[in-house]
Amino acid sequence: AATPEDQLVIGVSLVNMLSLDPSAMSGRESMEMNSNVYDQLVEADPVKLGTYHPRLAKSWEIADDHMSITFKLRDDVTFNSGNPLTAEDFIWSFWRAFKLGIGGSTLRVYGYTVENIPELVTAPDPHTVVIRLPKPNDPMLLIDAIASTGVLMVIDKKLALEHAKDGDEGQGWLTTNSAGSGPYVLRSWQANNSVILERSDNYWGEAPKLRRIIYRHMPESQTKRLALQRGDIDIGMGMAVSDITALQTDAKLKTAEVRSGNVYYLAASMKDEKYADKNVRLALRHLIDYEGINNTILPFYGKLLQRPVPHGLSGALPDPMYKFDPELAKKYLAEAGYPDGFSTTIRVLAESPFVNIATAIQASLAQGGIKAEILTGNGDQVYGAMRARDFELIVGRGGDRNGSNAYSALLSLVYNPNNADDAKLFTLQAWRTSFQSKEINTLLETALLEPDAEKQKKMYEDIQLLYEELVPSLQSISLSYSTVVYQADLVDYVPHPFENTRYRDTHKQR
Amino acid sequence: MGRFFKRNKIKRAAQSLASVLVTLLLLVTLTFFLGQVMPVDVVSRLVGPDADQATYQATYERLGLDQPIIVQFGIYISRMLQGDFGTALLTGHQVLDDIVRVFPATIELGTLALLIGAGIGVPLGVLAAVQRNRPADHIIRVVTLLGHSVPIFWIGLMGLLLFYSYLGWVGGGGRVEIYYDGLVETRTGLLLVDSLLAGDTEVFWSAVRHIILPATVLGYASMASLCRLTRSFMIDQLSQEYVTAARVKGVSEWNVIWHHAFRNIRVQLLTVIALTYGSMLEGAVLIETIFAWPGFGQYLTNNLLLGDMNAIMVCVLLVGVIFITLNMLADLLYKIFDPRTVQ
Amino acid sequence: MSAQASEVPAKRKKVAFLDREATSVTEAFLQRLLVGVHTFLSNGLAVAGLSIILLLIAVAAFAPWIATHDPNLQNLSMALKPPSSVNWFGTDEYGRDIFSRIVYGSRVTLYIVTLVTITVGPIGLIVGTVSGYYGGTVDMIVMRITDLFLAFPGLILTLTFVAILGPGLEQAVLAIALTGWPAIARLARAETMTIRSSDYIAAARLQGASSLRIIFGSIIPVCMSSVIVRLTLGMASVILTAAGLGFLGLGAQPPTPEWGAMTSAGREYMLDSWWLVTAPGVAIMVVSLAFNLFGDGLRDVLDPKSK
Amino acid sequence: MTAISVKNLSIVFGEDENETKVLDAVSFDVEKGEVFGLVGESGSGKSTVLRCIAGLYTHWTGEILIDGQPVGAQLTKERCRKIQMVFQDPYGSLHPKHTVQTTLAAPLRIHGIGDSDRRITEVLRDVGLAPHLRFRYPHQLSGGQRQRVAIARALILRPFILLLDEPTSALDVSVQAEVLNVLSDIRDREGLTYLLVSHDLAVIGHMCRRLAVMQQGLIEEVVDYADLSGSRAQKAYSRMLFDASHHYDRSMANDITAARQAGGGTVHGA
Amino acid sequence: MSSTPRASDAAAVQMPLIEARDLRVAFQMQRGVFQAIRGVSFSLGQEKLAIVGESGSGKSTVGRAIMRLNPPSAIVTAERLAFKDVDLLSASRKELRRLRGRHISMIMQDPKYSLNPVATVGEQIAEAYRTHHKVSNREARERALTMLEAVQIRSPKRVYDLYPHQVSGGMGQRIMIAMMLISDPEVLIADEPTSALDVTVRLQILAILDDMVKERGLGMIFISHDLNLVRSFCDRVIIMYAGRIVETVAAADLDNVQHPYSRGLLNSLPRLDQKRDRLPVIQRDDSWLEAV
Ligand SMILES: Nc1ncnc2c1ncn2[C@@H]1O[C@H](COP(=O)(O)OP(=O)(O)OP(=O)(O)O)[C@@H](O)[C@H]1O
Ligand SMILES: Nc1ncnc2c1ncn2[C@@H]1O[C@H](COP(=O)(O)OP(=O)(O)OP(=O)(O)O)[C@@H](O)[C@H]1O
Ligand SMILES: [Mg+2]
Ligand SMILES: [Mg+2]
Repeated sequence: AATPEDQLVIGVSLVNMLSLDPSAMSGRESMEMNSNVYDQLVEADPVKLGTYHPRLAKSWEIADDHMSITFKLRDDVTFNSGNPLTAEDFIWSFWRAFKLGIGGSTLRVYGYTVENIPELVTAPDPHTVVIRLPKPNDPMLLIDAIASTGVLMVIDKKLALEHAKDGDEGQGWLTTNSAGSGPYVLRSWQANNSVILERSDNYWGEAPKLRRIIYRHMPESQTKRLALQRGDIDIGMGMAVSDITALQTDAKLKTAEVRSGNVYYLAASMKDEKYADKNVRLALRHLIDYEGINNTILPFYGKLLQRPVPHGLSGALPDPMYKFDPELAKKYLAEAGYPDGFSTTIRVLAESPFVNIATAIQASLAQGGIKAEILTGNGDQVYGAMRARDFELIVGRGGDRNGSNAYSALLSLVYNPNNADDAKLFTLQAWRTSFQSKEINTLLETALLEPDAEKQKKMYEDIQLLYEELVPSLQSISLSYSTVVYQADLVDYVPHPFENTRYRDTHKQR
Repeated sequence: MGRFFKRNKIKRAAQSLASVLVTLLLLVTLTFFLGQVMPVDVVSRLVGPDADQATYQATYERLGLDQPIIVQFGIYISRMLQGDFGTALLTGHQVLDDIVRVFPATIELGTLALLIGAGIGVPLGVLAAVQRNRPADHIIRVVTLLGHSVPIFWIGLMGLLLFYSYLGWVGGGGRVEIYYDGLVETRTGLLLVDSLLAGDTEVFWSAVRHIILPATVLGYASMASLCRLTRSFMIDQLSQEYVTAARVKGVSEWNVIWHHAFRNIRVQLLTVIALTYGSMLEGAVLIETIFAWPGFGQYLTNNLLLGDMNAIMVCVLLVGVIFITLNMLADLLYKIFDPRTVQ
Repeated sequence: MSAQASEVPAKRKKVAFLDREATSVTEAFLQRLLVGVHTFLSNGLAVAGLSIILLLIAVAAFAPWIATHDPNLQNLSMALKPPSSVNWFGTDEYGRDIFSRIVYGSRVTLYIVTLVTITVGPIGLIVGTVSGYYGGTVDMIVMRITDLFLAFPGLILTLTFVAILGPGLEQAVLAIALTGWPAIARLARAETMTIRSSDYIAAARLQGASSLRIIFGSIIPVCMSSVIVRLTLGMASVILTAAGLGFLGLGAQPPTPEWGAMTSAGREYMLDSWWLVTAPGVAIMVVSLAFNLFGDGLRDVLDPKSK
Repeated sequence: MTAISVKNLSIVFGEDENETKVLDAVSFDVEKGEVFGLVGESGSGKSTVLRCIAGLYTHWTGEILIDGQPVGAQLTKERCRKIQMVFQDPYGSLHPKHTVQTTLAAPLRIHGIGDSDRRITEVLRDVGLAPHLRFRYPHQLSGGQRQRVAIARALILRPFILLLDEPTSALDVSVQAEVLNVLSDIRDREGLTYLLVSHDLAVIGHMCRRLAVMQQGLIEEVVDYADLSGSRAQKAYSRMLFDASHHYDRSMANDITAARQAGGGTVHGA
Repeated sequence: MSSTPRASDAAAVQMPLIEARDLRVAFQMQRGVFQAIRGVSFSLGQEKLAIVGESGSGKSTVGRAIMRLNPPSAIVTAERLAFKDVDLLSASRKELRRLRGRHISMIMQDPKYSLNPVATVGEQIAEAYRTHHKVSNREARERALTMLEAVQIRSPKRVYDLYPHQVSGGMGQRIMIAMMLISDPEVLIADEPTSALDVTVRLQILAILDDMVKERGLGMIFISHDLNLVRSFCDRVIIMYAGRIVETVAAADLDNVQHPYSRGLLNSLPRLDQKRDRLPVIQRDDSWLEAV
């Protein structure tokens, strides 16, 4: 049974959907939904990375000292409630995200706090916003953050405060209601069942063609597959490799692969005596079957990547093409004093494809003489151990989620200013794996502030080569992609790498 | 004498009520403290794995997790006694609202499954007992055991593949075609009933098409145990002297089986069925996952894995109340239907 | 004992031994055992069940000789190959030989089954008999606790248990045991309550036997048979529950070739590569069928009620 | 010398609305070496009296003296060695999974008595059981043989009082004769005291000189058997019991029915 | 097998109600076949015929063979086994059901186990009637009440609605009798109907049975092992041993039986009137197993 022409049905697992409040949300699904309910100042191009389009902001200007950005807002925008959208709403939303104490990690790193926002973010007039940087930084990174993080979506201050309770800034109400200016409004959210977005009658722009967008909770990939084949859903997200493969032959369906900035990696803790030895890390590097993992386990979900900066970004280098080579690895192990290998543990999420990668690595490690026991667990157990820096090996996924620039990627993977346990630099994978190179730190700090793009690019490349040579504790295997399968009759459907997919132009052609 | 009798009745009722309350309290306490040792970290769920320490700490305090456990427990209990079951930590929804929605979905599925399971399993069990150790018995054993020993998701997916994908006889995931969702007013929460009450036959048939397969699969799984229990109960009864006595009277075999022997196992069977029903609440998780059924089993399991204690507590309490209610109901059934317990 | 029986002996040799008068407790026991075995053996289906179980044990014991491949050897280029003369049951998503994994998996299955039996059986038996024998307050308290365990969602217990001990097969199985004993305890208790008032227990008490002696010497041996029968009949669900836990990542850890984990891992590929789920699924089914048939046969031998 | 002296023995079962007084101030004495009979219709409390004396019930009130010594409610090892009991149903009083040997050896082990092999051989001979039956399970024995095993079990601790609760009512006439003979022989040899319950007056008559007639938890009277058979019993009830045991007689049946109808219904409630 | 003539039919008076010739019953056992009845012949007229013998001699098996109620493992053969002119061995299931209860009935030993615990006693009696007569529930109820009265139950209306566990043993046995006689059968098999009862109650039950036989003129097979009772209650006595009849005598001549087994049975009974030091025990003889 085909879905109605003016409704879009999306099959997706809503298990990890936590909140629909833009300031509190985390997770891909909420991000996508809110991208259709709320507006941002600027939007990132879904295809051309590093390109930003005006949205609420007609234009923007970076100050010469690179210490502030001035946005000129449109003056014709109203919220769906009818309230006009002004600079005040943006500033309040910005502040609110920090007030509620959730989200906003990136902006925190840039130096914003709930205290300094009122003085750093100002509105000279109702349609102008000036954002100053708390400390020297690359202003493009801030623009990127505005486009890609939900916390800077603009909330209808008046409406939200009408529903505020006990100083929660309307959070309770916003969990199941929306106060945005986007083309859709949140009609209902039933945990573990569905989220329904309804076309707004008060939308300031051109009315979208689809009347409703329905996210239906379908945890089981094969159920989604059958539903896609029967036309009961229009889009299937998060499907298993085998199901996507099978659907490739169906002419009624199309597939879109969307890249992200996360990498699949094998990480070792350098606090562990074994992995503190460079030779052991070298052995690890050659005990991964990169090709097999990418071709068999990760088609549709990963593409080979052996360096920290994703391909296609300015500053990226071609892969060094490490190969699975047990003999070489054994040599390194022998040099390290482990001619007969050793025993270790691999922590990994009990989910596909993580377990699958871990199992593959377990087998390849065994060929080098390393006997690894797999310990599966949920996110808290696996990444909790990593945050506590108490593990041996971990197979995981991480990095800069959006992957829109080389700096963020390097920051999250190679930078570690303080290698002490109590520094608690959770966001830095290098800290988590106890990897520290003063030289890299300095290089990265300098590169960030380098105004010359060419020079900056060269510096990013140098960092990577140096990193390579030091043999890092984290070996990336693959750049993470997500793949959606959708009905061929969908027009103007462009999945967005930042989970910012917008449906305002999407429609069906039957 | 009469007054004495009554006072005893009241005393007994009070006693059983007290013991129920104690069990529930124990249940809540146990859950709460088990929650403390459970390896799930709600805060990191909320803030995401890459959050920094400050964010983490802020959320930690916002949830009141920095208080001593005893204080947290006290606060929780006192709120609960006031009828405030709180909001789910992670989704911010009112837990009670969620339960009111997911619970009827499972009740609807479970009830139909049980009707199917018992409706087929019990007669098969009787047949197996009558035909004990003859081919029919063996065939029934194998067929029902299949339902017991084949992974339920296998049957579920194969059912979907055949009846939904190839034949198109039944609906796919969910309780109803999604675009019908929310079209009928929720009165009982049971979609089949609500749609009929609203007179919306289109929604009703859509709901029927969606429930029939998962209910059958779930029913098949419970059929095995019901069938085997019926069989062994019946075998016990058929060897009783009163069965011979009935035959002596010239009563037909059909009546001997159904009016005499079966009548004696009715209550026993109802007890078993009641308990099977109770275990379906939780046991339906896999079926609910495969059929994207927004039910209680999935809700409980998800919240468990996410570590949302507020939601878990209410679920556990609900399961406890249901289990105890079913138990008491079974006792009551004995009292009403088994003349041997009548004073 | 009147001697009018004109029995036509079916098997002369066996009858000869069985008709001989026992001259020691052991011999008497042996004779009884033989009669039981004979009853059991004359039940064709039960024998079939037993044969499968024996086969399972044999396969487990000789796994290295039976398996055609290393069960954990991956070959990603050989992934998801259908059954062939090389890979009899095909290969899984890592290119491992499913037949060999099933062969080695029989060890895990046996291990689970044994572990559950030796934990659930004794705990349930002792709790049930003690509570049934003493009655009164002891009984009330114990039954409240069993109720609590029965009313408690098993998954929570399992999660907690795994939290304390870490993930792994043993922990999962112990968690199953933890949720499994109340049922056995109830069974044992019900039976104890009927036995408790029997004359032979009264006689034992009159001889000055202590409660402990009565419970262990007189009551448990009687309850044992129905508990054993119940345990064997429940094997199938134990195997499946273990599989379900594996599904949540709480059971056997990879690459252990546990059948349940194999079915749930293979689930993803089920629609295209039917052999992934079918082969271990059939194995589970055959073994649980075997345990059921065996249990039914045992019931005929051990359980006087069904005779 | 009295072996057993029971004074005002009362016992109540059940609680609240189910409460029933099963024994109501029962008193009687049994002389040493005597076979004392206890008769009465079903449910009159005969078995209950025996169980109280044996120590199987602990919540009775009144007084029980064994061998002149008052005994408490609790079952002590000492008491076990003085009094033993044989139960009515030979099919239910032997442990189904214990051989004769195991059954007989257990009490010896409990009381730390050695030399069990000889003791068992002896006691088996005393009750007339062939030695080859020693390793059999109860289900391999006939009813009469089982009852002998039960008697042997009661005798193995060498008590001097034996409580017999309808020891032959589940047995065939021909087997009954054998068992009664065994009991007589043992008593002659060992000088035991028997308290014999039966509702078969012929059996009581065969074994006892004196007997107590019970009805609904009360002792109607204690009479000599000779008086009872000579129609010299005090109570009409005792006489009726005796007459009814005699043979079938239409007019007697009518009398009983008439007496019953005068005396109240036969419908038992709960 | 068209119609079964009633006992009152003058032409059929000479015809025995039950005739058994060379009846044999064997049980299929685990290890071979066990011959329980090995060639029993007798006939029953309108009389009280007793079958006595020790436990396991096959008394009940004979009774059940007539009702054709042996378990499936039993192999029943006979030269002739007939109710009047109906051959019981070749009768169809349907025919047997018509006979059971309507023409041949059986009272079982223990009312406690022979009444359905979850149906009222009245219902069970009425059912027996309704099984064979197309009548309204009301009429069946009336019938049952009359029958309860006939077995001397004083307030039938009240008893009708009682459940088996609410009635005493004696009353239960009367209810059994009412249930088995409500269809006015011609043959009644009573399998130790009084052995679970007290002596006084036993007398009453026997009196009721006696009246029924006298009033309705039915033939009764009375299975028992109590020789004293049989002597005063029955007309003729069959003594069985090991699946065979060793002797058939008139009840009055019971004291003059010849066979050593019969004598043994008689002697081993304790007597109310005479005191003996030892009770004689039956000394079995292998030759008894052979045909007499
Ligand atoms: N444990 C008990 N709980 C409640 N009532 C009991 C218990 N034991 C015996 N009674 C009741 O006490 C009464 C006397 O029982 P008892 O067994 O002593 O009778 P009896 O004279 O031995 O009868 P019978 O001849 O049938 O053996 C009966 O009404 C019985 O129901
Ligand atoms: N269903 C059966 N299967 C096997 N053997 C049986 C079966 N029924 C009876 N028998 C055997 O047949 C023989 C006669 O049994 P039956 O019940 O007729 O004896 P009975 O004379 O009625 O004895 P009792 O006085 O103990 O009731 C016994 O040896 C018995 O073991
Ligand atoms: Mg008694
Ligand atoms: Mg009999």
